[in-house]
Amino acid sequence: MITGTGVVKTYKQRGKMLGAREVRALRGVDFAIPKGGAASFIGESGCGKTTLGRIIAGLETYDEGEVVIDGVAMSGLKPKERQPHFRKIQMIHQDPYSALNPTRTIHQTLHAPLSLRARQTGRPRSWIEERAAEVLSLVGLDPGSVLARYPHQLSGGMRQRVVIARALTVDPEMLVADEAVSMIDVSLRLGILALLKDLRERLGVSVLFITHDVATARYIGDDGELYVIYRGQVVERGAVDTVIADPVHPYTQSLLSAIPVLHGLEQPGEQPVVPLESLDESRSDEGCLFARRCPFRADRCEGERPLLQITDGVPQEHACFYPERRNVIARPLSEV
Amino acid sequence: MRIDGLTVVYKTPAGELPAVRDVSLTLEPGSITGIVGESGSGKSTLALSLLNAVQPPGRISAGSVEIDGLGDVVGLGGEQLRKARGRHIGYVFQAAQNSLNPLKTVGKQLLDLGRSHGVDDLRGLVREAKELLGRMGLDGARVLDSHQHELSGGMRQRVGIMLALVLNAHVVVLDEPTTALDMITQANILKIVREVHAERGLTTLVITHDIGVVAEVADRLAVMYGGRLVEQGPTREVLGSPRHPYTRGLIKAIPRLVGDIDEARALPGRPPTLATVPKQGCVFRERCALRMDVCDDVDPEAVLQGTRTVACHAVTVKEHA
Amino acid sequence: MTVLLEGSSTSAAMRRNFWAGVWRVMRRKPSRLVGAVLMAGFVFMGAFGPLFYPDPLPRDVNQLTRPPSWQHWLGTDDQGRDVVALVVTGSRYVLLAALVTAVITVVLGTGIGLFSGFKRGRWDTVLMRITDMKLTIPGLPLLLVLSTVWKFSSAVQMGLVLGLLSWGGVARAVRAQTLSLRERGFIEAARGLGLSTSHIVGKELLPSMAPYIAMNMLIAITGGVYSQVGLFFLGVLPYESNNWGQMLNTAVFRSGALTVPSALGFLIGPLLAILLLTLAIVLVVDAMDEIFNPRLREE
Amino acid sequence: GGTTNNSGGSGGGGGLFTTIDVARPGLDASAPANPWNPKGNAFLGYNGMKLAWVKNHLTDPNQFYPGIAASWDVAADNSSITLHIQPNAKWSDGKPVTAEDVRLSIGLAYTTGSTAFALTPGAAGAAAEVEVVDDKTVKVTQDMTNPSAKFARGVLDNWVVPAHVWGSVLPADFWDKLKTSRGEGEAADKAREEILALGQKVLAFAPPKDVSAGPFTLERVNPGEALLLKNPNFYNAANVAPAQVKFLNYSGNEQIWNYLSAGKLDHSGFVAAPPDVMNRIKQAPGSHIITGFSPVAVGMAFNQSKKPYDNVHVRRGLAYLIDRAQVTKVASPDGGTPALTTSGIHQKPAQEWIGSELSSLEPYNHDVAKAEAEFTEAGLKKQNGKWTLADGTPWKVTMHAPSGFSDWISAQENIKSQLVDNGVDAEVVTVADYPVYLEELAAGKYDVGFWLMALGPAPYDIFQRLYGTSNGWTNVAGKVSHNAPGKGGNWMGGPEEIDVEGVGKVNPGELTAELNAATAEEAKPIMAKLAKAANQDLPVIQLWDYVNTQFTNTSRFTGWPQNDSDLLRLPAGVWIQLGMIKGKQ
Amino acid sequence: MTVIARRLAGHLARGLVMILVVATISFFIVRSIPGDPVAANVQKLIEQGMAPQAAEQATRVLYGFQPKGTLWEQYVDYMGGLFTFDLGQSVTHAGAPVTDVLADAAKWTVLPVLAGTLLSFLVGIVMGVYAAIRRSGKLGDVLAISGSLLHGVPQYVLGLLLSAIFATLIPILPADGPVDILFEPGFNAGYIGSLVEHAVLPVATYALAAYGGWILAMKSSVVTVLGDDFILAAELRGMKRSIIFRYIARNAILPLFTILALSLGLLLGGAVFIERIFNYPGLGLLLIESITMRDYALMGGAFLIITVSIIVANIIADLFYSVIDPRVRSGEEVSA
Ligand SMILES: Nc1ncnc2c1ncn2[C@@H]1O[C@H](COP(=O)(O)OP(=O)(O)OP(=O)(O)O)[C@@H](O)[C@H]1O
Ligand SMILES: Nc1ncnc2c1ncn2[C@@H]1O[C@H](COP(=O)(O)OP(=O)(O)OP(=O)(O)O)[C@@H](O)[C@H]1O
Ligand SMILES: [Mg+2]
Ligand SMILES: [Mg+2]
Repeated sequence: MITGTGVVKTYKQRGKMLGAREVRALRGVDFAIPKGGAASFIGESGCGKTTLGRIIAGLETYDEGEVVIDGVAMSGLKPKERQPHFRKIQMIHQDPYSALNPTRTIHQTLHAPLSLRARQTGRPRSWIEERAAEVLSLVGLDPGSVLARYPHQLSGGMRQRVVIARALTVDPEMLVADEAVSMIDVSLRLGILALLKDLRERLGVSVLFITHDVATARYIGDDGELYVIYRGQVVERGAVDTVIADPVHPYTQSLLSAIPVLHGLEQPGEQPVVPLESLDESRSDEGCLFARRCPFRADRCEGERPLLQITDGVPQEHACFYPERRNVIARPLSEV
Repeated sequence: MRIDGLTVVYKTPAGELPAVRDVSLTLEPGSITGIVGESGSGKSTLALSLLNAVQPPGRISAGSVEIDGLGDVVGLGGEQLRKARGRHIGYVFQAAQNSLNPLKTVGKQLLDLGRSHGVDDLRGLVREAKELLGRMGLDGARVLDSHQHELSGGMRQRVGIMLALVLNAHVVVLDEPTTALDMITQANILKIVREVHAERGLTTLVITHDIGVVAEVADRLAVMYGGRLVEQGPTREVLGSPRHPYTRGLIKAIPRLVGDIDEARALPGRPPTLATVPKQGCVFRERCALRMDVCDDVDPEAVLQGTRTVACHAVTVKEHA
Repeated sequence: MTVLLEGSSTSAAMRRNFWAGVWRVMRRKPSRLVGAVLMAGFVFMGAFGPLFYPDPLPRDVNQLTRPPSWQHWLGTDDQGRDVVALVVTGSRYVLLAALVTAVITVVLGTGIGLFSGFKRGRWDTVLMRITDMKLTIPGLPLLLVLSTVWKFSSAVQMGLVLGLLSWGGVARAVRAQTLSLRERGFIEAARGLGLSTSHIVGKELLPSMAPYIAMNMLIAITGGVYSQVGLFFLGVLPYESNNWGQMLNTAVFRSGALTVPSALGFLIGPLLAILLLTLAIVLVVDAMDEIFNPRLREE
Repeated sequence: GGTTNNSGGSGGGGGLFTTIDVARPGLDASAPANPWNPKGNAFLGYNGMKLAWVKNHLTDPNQFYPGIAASWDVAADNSSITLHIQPNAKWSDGKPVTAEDVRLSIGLAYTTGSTAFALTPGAAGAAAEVEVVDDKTVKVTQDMTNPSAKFARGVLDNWVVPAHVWGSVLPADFWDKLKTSRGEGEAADKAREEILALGQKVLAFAPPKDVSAGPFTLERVNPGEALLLKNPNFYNAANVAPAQVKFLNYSGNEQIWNYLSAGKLDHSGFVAAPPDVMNRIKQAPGSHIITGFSPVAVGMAFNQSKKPYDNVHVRRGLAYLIDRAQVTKVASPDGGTPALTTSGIHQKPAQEWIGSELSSLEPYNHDVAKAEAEFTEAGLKKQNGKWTLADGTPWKVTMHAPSGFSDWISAQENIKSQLVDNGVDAEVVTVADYPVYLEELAAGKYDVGFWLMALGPAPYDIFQRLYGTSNGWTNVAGKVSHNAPGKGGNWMGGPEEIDVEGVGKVNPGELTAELNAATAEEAKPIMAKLAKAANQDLPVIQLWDYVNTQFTNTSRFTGWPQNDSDLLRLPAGVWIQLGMIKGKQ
Repeated sequence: MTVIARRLAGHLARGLVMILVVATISFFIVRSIPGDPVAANVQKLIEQGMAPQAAEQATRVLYGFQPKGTLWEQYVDYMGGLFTFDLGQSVTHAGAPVTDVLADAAKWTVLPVLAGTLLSFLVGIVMGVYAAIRRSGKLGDVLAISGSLLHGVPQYVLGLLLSAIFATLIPILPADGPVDILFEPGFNAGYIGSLVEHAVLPVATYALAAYGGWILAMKSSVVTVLGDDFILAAELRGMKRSIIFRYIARNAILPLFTILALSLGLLLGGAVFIERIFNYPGLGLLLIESITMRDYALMGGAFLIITVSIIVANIIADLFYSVIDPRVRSGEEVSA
């Protein structure tokens, strides 16, 4: 179980003598990912998804708030003490090309964490080889043909599988997949998504999925939760299918409206929400963060910031004063 | 625009290998055609060859690209070719974010473009550019005064479109116009493409690896695989009832917002690279569920079937059966 | 040819592929082969060259500073010794010192660069300021000034001092490389997996930079040769009879190589050696550049 | 255009005289035309005039060619000298040269310290009084408490500068102050301090324009070269041939070789040159080489406080082992003649000084057998063809030389090879530069080094190099004392007394000191004793005696001095001002 | 503009610190050099035939202005002097202020170095463009290898070769100082002609030594720029070749400005050799002379001025860089 409360992260642009610019990447985010559970972060570019993911994986520090892993609060610990906790959370990077060391064979890549593991648990050396083969099989690769290869001899999809296998060597409790399929060929994407889902089911690993492609979020499991993030704030949160089918926050709605419609297969939603384009957001820190772009904004939105809440008749949490269901997503023609 | 039997080869240590093989395609005036294909399928190479701009070590080894009012582009060279680019064919770059000179303002680059094409009325050109930018929802004057790094990705993409259209080109090629943009910006750009296309009566070619993008904007859809056009036809029809096993697989592999998750399925295997494209026979056979013996030796012809062309032995057999 | 080949390709095969790649790169431009041969020649000369000549070298008082002849291909020096013999026997000092220089340069530079790039933060700032400073202070004038304080009494000491003065560039470059590698997924992943720093540095970072470091090492060797030969040439260092720089100095300032052609051979000897060494290293680095270039590995 | 006009009048045919000041590498464009300034652009004999020009006669230090002083009378007891100024002498600005100019110049000499005008109490041969007799006559009296035979030399060998340009440098009360400084006590000390402090002012003084009484005046200097124009007011201007003189810059000998082999120089003083270069120079059109006497020799000197050099047999063995002819051939074939033997005296004047005694000295001719006998007698052992110390430890002769001295290094390299050939291990170590060499040598850090000796012509100067400060004896105000080895600059560490065969025990340092005030006749027997002592005891092995080799070119000028002329020890400017040099018609 | 001002301030501050550090280093190094100029001078005068007492007295006069006091006091004096451009007095130049001596020498170093840099820069970048365009052909190979070779060979080798060929074997050029004295200094053909004639060999050496670096840097820079999308984009927009060439040139030259400073440093360092070989009375020769003559003040000064000029060159290059690169101008961090 990994939970976070009020996580804040501010980047200070360094290298300037005067007038350091601050980027508020996260403005107090709460999250909770149960053991074996799944969650997806979606949102447009720069909203802070990666930052949050990296904080969860222990690769980045945070300024305020608290991250708690299996009941242990991280902020009280020294970096060395945090390490074993964060090892339970493994990150799968977006770019499978840089995630593997080009100078090391897959065997060497897997061997290092496994031998560490063997040493810690007192397992024999033979276990290392067995386990290496095992994790490769788990991710759907043939150990015999893959182990001796260098990364450049593998395709993107295979590499991403190796990356996942490598994460599995330390028996993680959670995988953080940051845009894990966006650089993989269209025809293969689904394979990776299915793998993640499969791992969840078989190994009980929880999965945190970071993406800007809402549709893929569905594929980590229907019990998953969806976090819609806008400018460092969670604006809507709920079960994946609920949020997709009945979004209430205008931002979520505009995200969903923006998904291209497969004409011929689908029927566009009737009430698409087209937001104003963000031209200069940095100054609108008052009120609702989305207000300036929101087609439905009211006076209240300019002055006051809505917090994540549950309101009557809305099953999911949202941060909007005027939550309203709109029919924004495309439906398959067959359904109509 | 008519592309006929176009073949483009790249010189590699293993000899000259075709990245685009025997592609024939007709772009109807006033239509938007979309080409989809995975990485390495030869989309960019095809797009570049429409301007006879394949970069060495590649070259067009066969075929022609006829453009109305211009003739065969493949035969053009030197000044003629240069003048055709920009004037007749506008090109919006893959990763248009980086298609601007970082050291010059957009306005200056616009003037350079005008001078290159002998535009006398530079003021008029600027006016036209501002108008175009305004139409795309930007403050023209400000944008023209900006350097590339002062513009966001979506703005740069719009500038790219503006530069492709400002000289009144009637054919526009857009290579991955929305890759690396986020969803909302992508939706906006696609909308602009559609609007501008309609307003100016352009002939547009959109190239992308994202079927959604094509589905959103294009009238006609062509699917590329391993340098070959495997299927083409009206978008709705192709999407609604794909014939080629690859097209079918591709559509099946798209994660969908609604519907049964388990219906979606990845294609087995992996897309070929230049070196791994089969030299003879069907390019898709390695991953094909309908593979037959004939696929190993004979490259399927693109066969016209009603409004579409499909290049597949299995489909042809079925049709004739 | 699909990539899903049989699963038997072992690392031995990989190694074979590597050598095949090396051979291919070499063959593409025969000049590189020349470079490799020259390089081997210099190594041989430094290691075994002096063994071919008696110590002390024979001298002929009737053949002082003679121009090239059949007997003495590059003429004789002012003591009547054969210039070729001097170049060969002198190579050991020069190359040994240069090797020491290169090793120290690379070890220090890599160490500092790695540490600075990997640790970042305050250490990085301090170390990089120092490095900047080192890079700004021109090496040769500093060496000149230092040569008045330090006595370089042996090749190893010479190399040591030169090495201590020349790690700046390597440190800079290695730091930049480290910083960029650090951002690469695989380093971050290794940290996430809880692998030790020594593993990350030793097994992940260093091998990725190895070719680069090797090239730097070669370049540092030339640097070492140039500086010491230069110092000897200027005559600010104690006399060392078997040394190319000393030969240049003697040729120019004592034997009039720039006045009379008879001593020109004596001048050309060490110059030629330096030129050939430079050529060898340039060609080998050119080849290495291609061998280790990932673009070419993809083929 | 742009070349300078041929100013400077009629006499002698005109033309450009190109030369080099070998004593001074690197012309300093910013330096003033001030003869006292070490970098000053006052070229001896050209625009820098002295009272007279010291001939450096083989044996008599007090012989001169006239300079500003046309003639001089020395009192019989050497107690005073009266100078008569050239009656026609004028400064280049047309003013006559007067006794007052000479007096002021002497005053300036006091502030910077020169032999006769030393402030140090009790300095040998110091002047006591300067008296202007009339407008053209000056009388200088010697302080007879510590007289020197070289007094006349000390007085005459001084610069003369115009009082109307330099007058302001000295304060009005200078001469009073000088008088005070003569005395003893605090006032005198203070006066001396003040006068010495003036020296800095003198060194730094920059005349706005060069005013010279010499045959030329300085026109301009740039970092590469200096240009002088003929001074039409020079008293002997009618006989001065060149209209212009160009001094070329150089920073290394190789540059002079280039100039010479290109026939660019009309004259150059001695520069060491390897044989090929010498041949090349000789082949240059018009090139001509004049040789003469140069009162210097070089020796291989031992630090006798180091083993095994404390043993005279070792030194003798080395003397037998080293083939001086070969050394000279390799190192300085044209600049030196192999030393006949070690006598402490240059071979040219040796005959004059010690006459028949010379032939009785051991010549130490190259003889390996004798060398081995000496080594054996010293207790050295030969093992496997290598000589070791008595206790079997290895012996290596380590020779030091300063790094710029090419002939020394060549010589040491050759000696090394000779020694190694005969089983004596040896090495050459160079020292970055001469100052460090001298300092470390004096500190006793070297076993063996090269040492200039036989600096004639004055007898005292000759032996002071072997039996002076460097070997333990200091001579303060005529009083000789001895320092232990390693103290007070005593690095040679020789014995204080030597038992000289056929003479008996002598204290060479005291004998040397006696030479300071001795007349030539008195000096001869003393020098004979010292030569014997040096020959027997070998504190140094005299290697070669320098030859004064000068390069001239007859293409543009003629009238050069003959071989062995004493003028060769004076700058070419003196030859010109004496009217010898003629333009080629 | 403020960005540039800020950058300038930062550079100046850093440069100043650097200068102080270098001054300190040179002070202490120089003071620890063995060899007593006073003793050496006494010996020299004695060898020239002066009586020992007189020699001592003369030397005392000459060195009367030696610094006195403890090392620390000397240091404070020295640093204090630094701020008033007082570097002490040169012993070998008879008490002339070190700054004057340096100023005299500086022009003979700076002008040839600048001329050499400019020449090599111009030729080098043109050739670099060629080498980049023809990089897969023979010409490109020859250009690149010869560039590397010239870049690799030390300056003195080039200098010696040039001198041997053009001043010894075929003596057509002088190698003896900066100008023939017979020409009246000033703006006249003879003097300038003589200056130029004498400068040919040193400038050619500087130029050759730097040329290799330029060609290599320009080649790789052009290759990088050629790969940049905007060049292809410009081509596809039908821009004129001349305009595209300008685009390439300007973008490719930009990163070279950082190298400019480094190369100046290299050349200034190499001045020691080149001035020695061609007897050019610049700072390098001055440094060697001051070292052999044990002229502490001058040695420190020469070393300091060489270093300071490099620091200044660095600052200028960087400022120049920021002026022409709009990205820097507007404060964006650009990794050059
Ligand atoms: N190391 C950093 N230094 C400074 N600012 C940063 C840094 N990393 C991220 N940011 C800023 O923090 C904000 C959030 O970045 P983050 O990478 O988390 O976004 P994201 O949602 O992952 O975007 P994308 O979809 O483009 O990956 C952005 O404005 C970004 O510019
Ligand atoms: N310069 C080149 N040299 C050799 N092969 C090349 C070159 N450029 C492209 N190719 C190859 O040609 C094939 C087609 O490339 P192209 O860039 O047209 O693909 P694409 O469909 O645009 O892919 P992407 O979606 O990645 O942009 C690929 O296999 C590619 O490896
Ligand atoms: Mg991200
Ligand atoms: Mg593409």
